[in-house]
Amino acid sequence: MINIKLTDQELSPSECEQLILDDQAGGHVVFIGTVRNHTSSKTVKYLDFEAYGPMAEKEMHKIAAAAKDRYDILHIVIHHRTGKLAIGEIPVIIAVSSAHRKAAFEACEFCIDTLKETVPIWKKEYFEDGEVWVAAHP
Amino acid sequence: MINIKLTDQELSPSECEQLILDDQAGGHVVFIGTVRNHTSSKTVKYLDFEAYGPMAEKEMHKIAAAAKDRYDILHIVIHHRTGKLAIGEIPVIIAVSSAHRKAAFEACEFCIDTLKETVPIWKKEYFEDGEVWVAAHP
Amino acid sequence: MKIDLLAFGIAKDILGYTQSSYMVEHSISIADLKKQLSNQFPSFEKLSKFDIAVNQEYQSDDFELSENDEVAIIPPVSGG
Amino acid sequence: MKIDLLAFGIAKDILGYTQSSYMVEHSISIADLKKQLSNQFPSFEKLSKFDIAVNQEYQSDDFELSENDEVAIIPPVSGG
Repeated sequence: MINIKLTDQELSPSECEQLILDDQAGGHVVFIGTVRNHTSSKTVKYLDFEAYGPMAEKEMHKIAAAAKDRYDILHIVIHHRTGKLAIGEIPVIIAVSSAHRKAAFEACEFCIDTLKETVPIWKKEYFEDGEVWVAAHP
Repeated sequence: MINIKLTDQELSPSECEQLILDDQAGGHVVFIGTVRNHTSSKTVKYLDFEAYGPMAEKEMHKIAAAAKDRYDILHIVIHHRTGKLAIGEIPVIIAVSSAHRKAAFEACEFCIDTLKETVPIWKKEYFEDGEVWVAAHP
Repeated sequence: MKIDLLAFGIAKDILGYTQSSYMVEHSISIADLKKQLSNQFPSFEKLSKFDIAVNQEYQSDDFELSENDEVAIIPPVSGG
Repeated sequence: MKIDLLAFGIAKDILGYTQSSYMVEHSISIADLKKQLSNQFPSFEKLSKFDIAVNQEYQSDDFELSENDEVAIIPPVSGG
């Protein structure tokens, strides 16, 4: 099962964990990304995530499908949030279940690594003294 | 922070996730083990986990300390349950937070791999027609 | 011919809009569109890179655009 | 001398008890204790392996036991 969600509502780790449950699964690996309070030495006040919605959902689906092709996994959930997020809030959750745990670890890491390279979502960091689109400039 | 628990009560992924939260963390990786409904071709009815309690807690603590030495992580939680567990129930949760996600993935996998090798806990599988101590015989 | 140009992240700030009709020559390649945009808006050259998606799929430099394509400027992504 | 012998998992089934006083010669090594147990209970030889923990720490074959040590028989673990 593949479950993809792009939403401006709060993400729920419990919801993602429920979605991947399977009596045949022995391993469940969950990655929860949270907003850190600093980038290099600057203090971050909050972040704003913008997405090219329809394409972002397609790319998230492609990543999940690629993971199911490459690894022996049962279910995979990729949820990403958009909009303004405070420190500690969750922009992304990836949850994977498999019969044997190694595949779930590998697939989960593959998904978050690939998501950060290909999914058209952009994050702007707001500091006390300004703001910046992350990764835009060399 | 290291948090170790060996208990005969239900384990809670949410509790473990709360324990590793940190404003400096960007990556949280959670491994949730569940009881599978089959081993090779046999149908499992339920499992019973027995632990050498004081030593199991010491070994779990050693694993967490070794993970903190080897990987750049912030917090680590290892909870293990004992007693009778039904299919789908959770015998083990490992949760790790880190500033950068790769360390959390590596540490989490290191912990579950090592736990299965060194922590004195034993599982008996109950089938329709008998029972067996897992891994006892070649 | 007319394409539907979308801009996100810093590209939206550079262009000053999110979505607009944009006139290009017939069957223009993505390489040429990128050149045209960089000439018109030199800020694009200061980015780490930028990609182009056509009808919500990444396309490479030799891909040729068609009338009414949905063409999105994709600056370096930073989701997750 | 007397040691406190603990048995878990299948070792408990083989010995028929979880905890008992057990007499061994003075300063016996773990290697010799394992031999003695295997002679007395041949089922131990059928296991994949078994380790010995002394006072809740794994110890190797050349470790020598002392009076009143807590000595646990650790058959192949299968937690997680």
